[in-house]
Amino acid sequence: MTLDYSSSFHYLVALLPECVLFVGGMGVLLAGVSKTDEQRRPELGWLALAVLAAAAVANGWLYSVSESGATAMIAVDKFRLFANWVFIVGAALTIAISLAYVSRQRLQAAEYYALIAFATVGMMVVAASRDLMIVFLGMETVSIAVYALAAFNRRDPRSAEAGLKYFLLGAFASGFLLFGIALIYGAAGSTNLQAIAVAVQDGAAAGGLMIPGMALLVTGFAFKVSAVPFHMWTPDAYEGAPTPVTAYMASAVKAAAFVAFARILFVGLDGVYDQWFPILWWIAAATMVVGNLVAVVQSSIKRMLAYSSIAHGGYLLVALVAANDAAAAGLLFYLFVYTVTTVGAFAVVVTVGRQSERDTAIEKYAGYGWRRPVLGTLMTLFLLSLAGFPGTGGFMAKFYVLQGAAEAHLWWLLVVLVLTTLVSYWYYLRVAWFMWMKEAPEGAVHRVGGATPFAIYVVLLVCGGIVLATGLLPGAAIDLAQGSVEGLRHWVAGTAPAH
Amino acid sequence: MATSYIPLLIILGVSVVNAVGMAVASHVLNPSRPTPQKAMPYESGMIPLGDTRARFSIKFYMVAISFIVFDLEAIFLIPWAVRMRELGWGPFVAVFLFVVVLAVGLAYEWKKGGLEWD
Amino acid sequence: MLTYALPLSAALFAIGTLGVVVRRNAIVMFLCIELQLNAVNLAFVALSRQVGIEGQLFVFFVMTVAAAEAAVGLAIIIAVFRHQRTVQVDRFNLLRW
Amino acid sequence: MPSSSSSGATAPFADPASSALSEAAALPVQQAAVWEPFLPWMVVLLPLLGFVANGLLALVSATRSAAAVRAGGTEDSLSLDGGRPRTHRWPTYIGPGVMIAAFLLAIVNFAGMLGADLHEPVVAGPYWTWLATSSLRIDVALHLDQLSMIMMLVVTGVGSLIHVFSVGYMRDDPGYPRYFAYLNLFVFFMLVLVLGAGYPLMFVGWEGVGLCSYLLIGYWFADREKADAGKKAFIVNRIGDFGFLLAMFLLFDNIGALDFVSVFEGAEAAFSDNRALVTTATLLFMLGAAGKSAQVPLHVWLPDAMAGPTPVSALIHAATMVTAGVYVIARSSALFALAPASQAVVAGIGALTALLAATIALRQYDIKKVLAYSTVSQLGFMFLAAGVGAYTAAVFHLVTHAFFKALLFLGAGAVIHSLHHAFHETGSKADAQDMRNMGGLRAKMPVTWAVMGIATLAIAGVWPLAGFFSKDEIIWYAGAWAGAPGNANGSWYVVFWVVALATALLTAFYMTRLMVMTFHGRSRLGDAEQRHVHDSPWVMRAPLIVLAVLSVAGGLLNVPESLRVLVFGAAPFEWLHHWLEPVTHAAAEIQVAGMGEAAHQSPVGGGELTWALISTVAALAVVGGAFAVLRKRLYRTAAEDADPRTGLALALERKWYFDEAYDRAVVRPVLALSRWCWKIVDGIVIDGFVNLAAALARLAGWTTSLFHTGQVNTYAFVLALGVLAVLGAVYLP
Repeated sequence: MTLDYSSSFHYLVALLPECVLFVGGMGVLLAGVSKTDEQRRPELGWLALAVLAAAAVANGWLYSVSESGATAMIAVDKFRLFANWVFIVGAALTIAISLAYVSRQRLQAAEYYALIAFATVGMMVVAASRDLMIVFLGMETVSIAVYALAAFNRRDPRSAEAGLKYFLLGAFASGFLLFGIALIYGAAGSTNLQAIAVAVQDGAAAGGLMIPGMALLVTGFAFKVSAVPFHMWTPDAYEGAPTPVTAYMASAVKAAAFVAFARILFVGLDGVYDQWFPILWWIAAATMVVGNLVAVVQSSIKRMLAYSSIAHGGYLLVALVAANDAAAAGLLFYLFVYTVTTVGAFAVVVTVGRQSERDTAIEKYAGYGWRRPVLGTLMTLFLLSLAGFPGTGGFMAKFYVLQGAAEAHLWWLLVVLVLTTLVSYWYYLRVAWFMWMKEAPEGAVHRVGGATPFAIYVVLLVCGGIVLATGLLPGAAIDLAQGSVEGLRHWVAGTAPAH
Repeated sequence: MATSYIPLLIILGVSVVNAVGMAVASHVLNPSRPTPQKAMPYESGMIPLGDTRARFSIKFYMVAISFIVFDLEAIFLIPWAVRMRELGWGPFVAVFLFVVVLAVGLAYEWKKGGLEWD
Repeated sequence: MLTYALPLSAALFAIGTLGVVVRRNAIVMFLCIELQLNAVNLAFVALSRQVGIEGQLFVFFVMTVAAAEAAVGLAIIIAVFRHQRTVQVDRFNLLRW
Repeated sequence: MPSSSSSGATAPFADPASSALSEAAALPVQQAAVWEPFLPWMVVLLPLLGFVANGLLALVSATRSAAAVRAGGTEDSLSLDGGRPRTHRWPTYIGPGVMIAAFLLAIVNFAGMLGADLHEPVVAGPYWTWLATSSLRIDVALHLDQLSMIMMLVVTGVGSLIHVFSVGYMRDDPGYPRYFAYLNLFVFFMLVLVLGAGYPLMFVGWEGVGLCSYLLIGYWFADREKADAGKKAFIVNRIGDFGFLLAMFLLFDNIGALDFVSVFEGAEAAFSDNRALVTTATLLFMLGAAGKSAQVPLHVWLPDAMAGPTPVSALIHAATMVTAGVYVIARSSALFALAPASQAVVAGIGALTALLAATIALRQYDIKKVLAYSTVSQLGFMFLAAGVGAYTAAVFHLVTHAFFKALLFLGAGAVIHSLHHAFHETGSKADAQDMRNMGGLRAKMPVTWAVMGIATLAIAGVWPLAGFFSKDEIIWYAGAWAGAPGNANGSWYVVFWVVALATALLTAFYMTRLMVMTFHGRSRLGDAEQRHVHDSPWVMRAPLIVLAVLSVAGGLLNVPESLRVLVFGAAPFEWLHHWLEPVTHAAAEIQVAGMGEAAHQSPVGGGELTWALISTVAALAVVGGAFAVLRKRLYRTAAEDADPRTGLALALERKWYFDEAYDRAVVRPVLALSRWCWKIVDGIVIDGFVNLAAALARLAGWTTSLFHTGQVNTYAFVLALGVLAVLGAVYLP
């Protein structure tokens, strides 16, 4: 069917995955209220997974729906649908690694899973929106849910502190984002991205509101993607939050911000490319350098992965700066691979910590590979993928982004990317080195006990499979990513942006 | 149009100057010879104990939050209500769904015991 | 009108920013963030006189978001208070760089 | 063998160009019978299968030993006294088995290619499309031509021998299956490297062999120092990878493809008006090659890499992986030919490396360190050859070096193995690798002595052994290039030539020293130890003997016409040269067009035969002289040898202070920078900005409460500063 938004019903169709997930999330919430039995916790998790599966079906169905024109507030394009896959997969994997954790930590399961569902709804809205205001609402839906998730473990003071820091700074940054939206609204007369693009073409950038608005918007998003120097909250929030939530923040939440950022930059602000190019260039370079260098000296694996996620944000920013189709497709592909890899790595961290916040020091991984060979092997695979080792999805993703950067002749960024990647080998392989090359400390051998939950094994195998598949046979995923960005950047019919 | 507010501004200015002026003047003109007795909050009363900030029950917070949420509901409903007939069924359904969502929220809060004072 | 309202909005926004930077009490910091959001609201309303009615509509949404932030934010602050017996953010040092 | 007799063969030392041109004329587009490679993917896959099988066995074994430890025993209780568990028996057959099978397949393909008279590379596959974007397509395919065929034979052939040797060498190691898993994995990646049909696939192998090298160097991971050596190797290799990746993207940007066939077809057109670009790209490849092949200044990792088991050193750090750099340059010869400046750099680095490493080898006492520096030095020779456009000579030396250096390492391994046992039996703590603790082993280990003697003579360049022909060719070409009419850097090549000659003599000296200290003179072993020293079992001895035969006969691969008299005409004339012609002729054409034909004489006159005779006599003289002098010398054991060194001796023993310099100039600054970023950029400000804020506050007469800004405030402050910076950047440009 074709949507022209002549009736409100069309909005419901266009937002079907969101609606399904939202209603399902409410269902989980209410189901949790009616059942107070402690034993019910995993069931709520499975229910949430079922809801995600339903949303995935709806998302797949949307491929058969088309929209007339490309200016409506809610986009039904492949870019959005691809992004939705990333969010759904990220959320599902997060829930799967949370099942045992939530039970073990005696968290309130219904609220926990419902919040993840609501945050995922927010991400989907963000990806779908062609309107700055909807982007803002979606981002806030995500953020507010994740503030709560970060502070979710009420018995852990670190969790509360992480939540507070994240909340205060996140709200602070939202203010800048919103102010930027207001200024752009004033300059362009609309918050619709297509309308903004047209207004810019007609000279709206000269009015004095557009450029500062763009700058504030960029800083707001730079915070959301934890780009240097707006990254200060990231390590604290990632370290303190419950580990599955950290996985979710590092993967899906970041992906959502990047998807929205890409659409805004490529569509709405394409006309002021010359103005945002240098800003993002420097932010990207600084993010790669600082993220990677600081990760080298971390001793906690959660903090190390936090800085690693900052560094990966830098690589993704390179794709934004390149601003061509290859880079845009690379961005989507990268987000998918990175999401899967990161959740996989955190799944191991959760398991090593025995469903709690213990043993996050990298030294605790000494000899782990030999004690738990499957986990150790997969963790090594994830680390190699994060480092960008050929044969893994991480390499393909980086290669793709690099290709986009080479086509855009961003040689210096390319050099920085490659050099900082080499630095990253150091800290990723340090963990692998501890796992395989170091003897376990005395007594550690006896603590291995306790079976790894079934769901974690599933997650690990799925993530490992995807990492290998995207590394060795990336064809399908790359085709999908390429098809998903077709037409994204050609916002006015017939005029391809030229830079 | 703006001129009609000038008297208001003048009154505002005078009152501010007056208030600040009196406070400052009393500080400046007042001879200050503090003794320990005088420095006490209640010169001849009980010596106060503990924090001046009294603890509020968490329940006030719960009520306040509920109030904000349902208060804000109104700002979305009123513009629609004013033009309900002209807008027709589409927005009606939309508002209906909006209220349903809030109702679910209310049901959740109720079940959780958020509405009970004790 | 716009020439007064936008600078006023910017000034309020700056005051809010400054407040977040210099105040240590989490609640006061949050109030300053609210001030920022309301400064933006002012800008929206002012701009809507020129641009169109949506600006005023956006204010509703921003208010809603602010309310939601307040609910979650205050809950988090209470959670922190229970652990630390304070809401002074400079006393929180479990998580350090 | 197709020893084609083309008309250009009359020149005493036919330069590649003329014969290439004439052959192209003699054989006009004669489409050779289409040659179908026989299961080439199987060659690559077999080692991978071996890896999987051995890896699974290793995991089973590790889980069992962990269980044993949990049950209250120790790791040692699993030791293999009470019969070898199955996990330790099967790798004996799987590991070498897959290698030998791969080698046989390689031979089948080689025979096919011999018969086919192939002029264009055969691309097997594509088996699947690895990456397909609108602007770039990367297929997984195998590039089969004469060069990759040679490499495939060397990797699988020498690899097989070393696998067999390892069966004996690693027999008692608790990680036996793990060892073979790594070794098989290494061979898999090495084959991907040499057979991949494009730079991206080559990069896969490139990274993979680096990873395996890391794993195998740190194999005995209980030893902290050894694990550190692994990391050092990995990091230095990363620097090389950096060059490789950048070069790859430069090529992609200018040519739009990355598979070898398209790149070499498009290179001349793409770079004809931009020589600076191709120079940059080739220099970046050179950086990559220098990292992998341990060229100065990136050579520091290779000697440390000797921490791994000795067969690993033989396979990875002598015969195969470290020659990957040479292979890359030979493979990219069409690009390097377009960039004479890069070629000069390659030659210069090669010559410098050869000399420096040879001098360092003069004063090392660890037998493996001597061999390591010798390897670095010989790799320098190969780079020198590539730098003077003598790709055949480079590959020739690569092959012969694989034979005799693998032999030397395995021989050293046999010695170490034996001494290790002896010291273990007697409880001595002496270092089994220190040559000061050896001496007089000839009587105890006659076979080892004999084969290592052969290898020593071969590497020293004594007629008629393999090293004589390959090294002589390199030296000869370096000299010939100095006299090429269009060579702007001619005088440099005279220097390179002299350096090469000098290094050849140094090589003869330090190798003789190694032989003497190890096998001759007074035995510095105790009586108790002496009883335990003996030759290796047959499973280790057989590979040594095969390699010894190859070290003797390997030179016959490429005997130039002028020297055929030296082998009584028993070898096909310049067989390797003709064999590789289809690969190298593109580069040769460009070179001849650029600077004319190389002179056919040395810079100081004299024909090739003359110089060949001079050099072999000189080498023999050095070997003989050193032998006579050193044999009488009384060495002291490592424990007794405590004299402080001074001057040049100290500098040599400290390896010209490269490690120290890197530590000061690179390692410490990077770590310091990381900490700085951490503390200052991130931790921030906790002091700096806070004080600044406080000072500003006081300045404004504000309240003193600002003195204690908490972290959140600081973060917010930085955020606000960032916003200001961005706004400033927008407004102030």
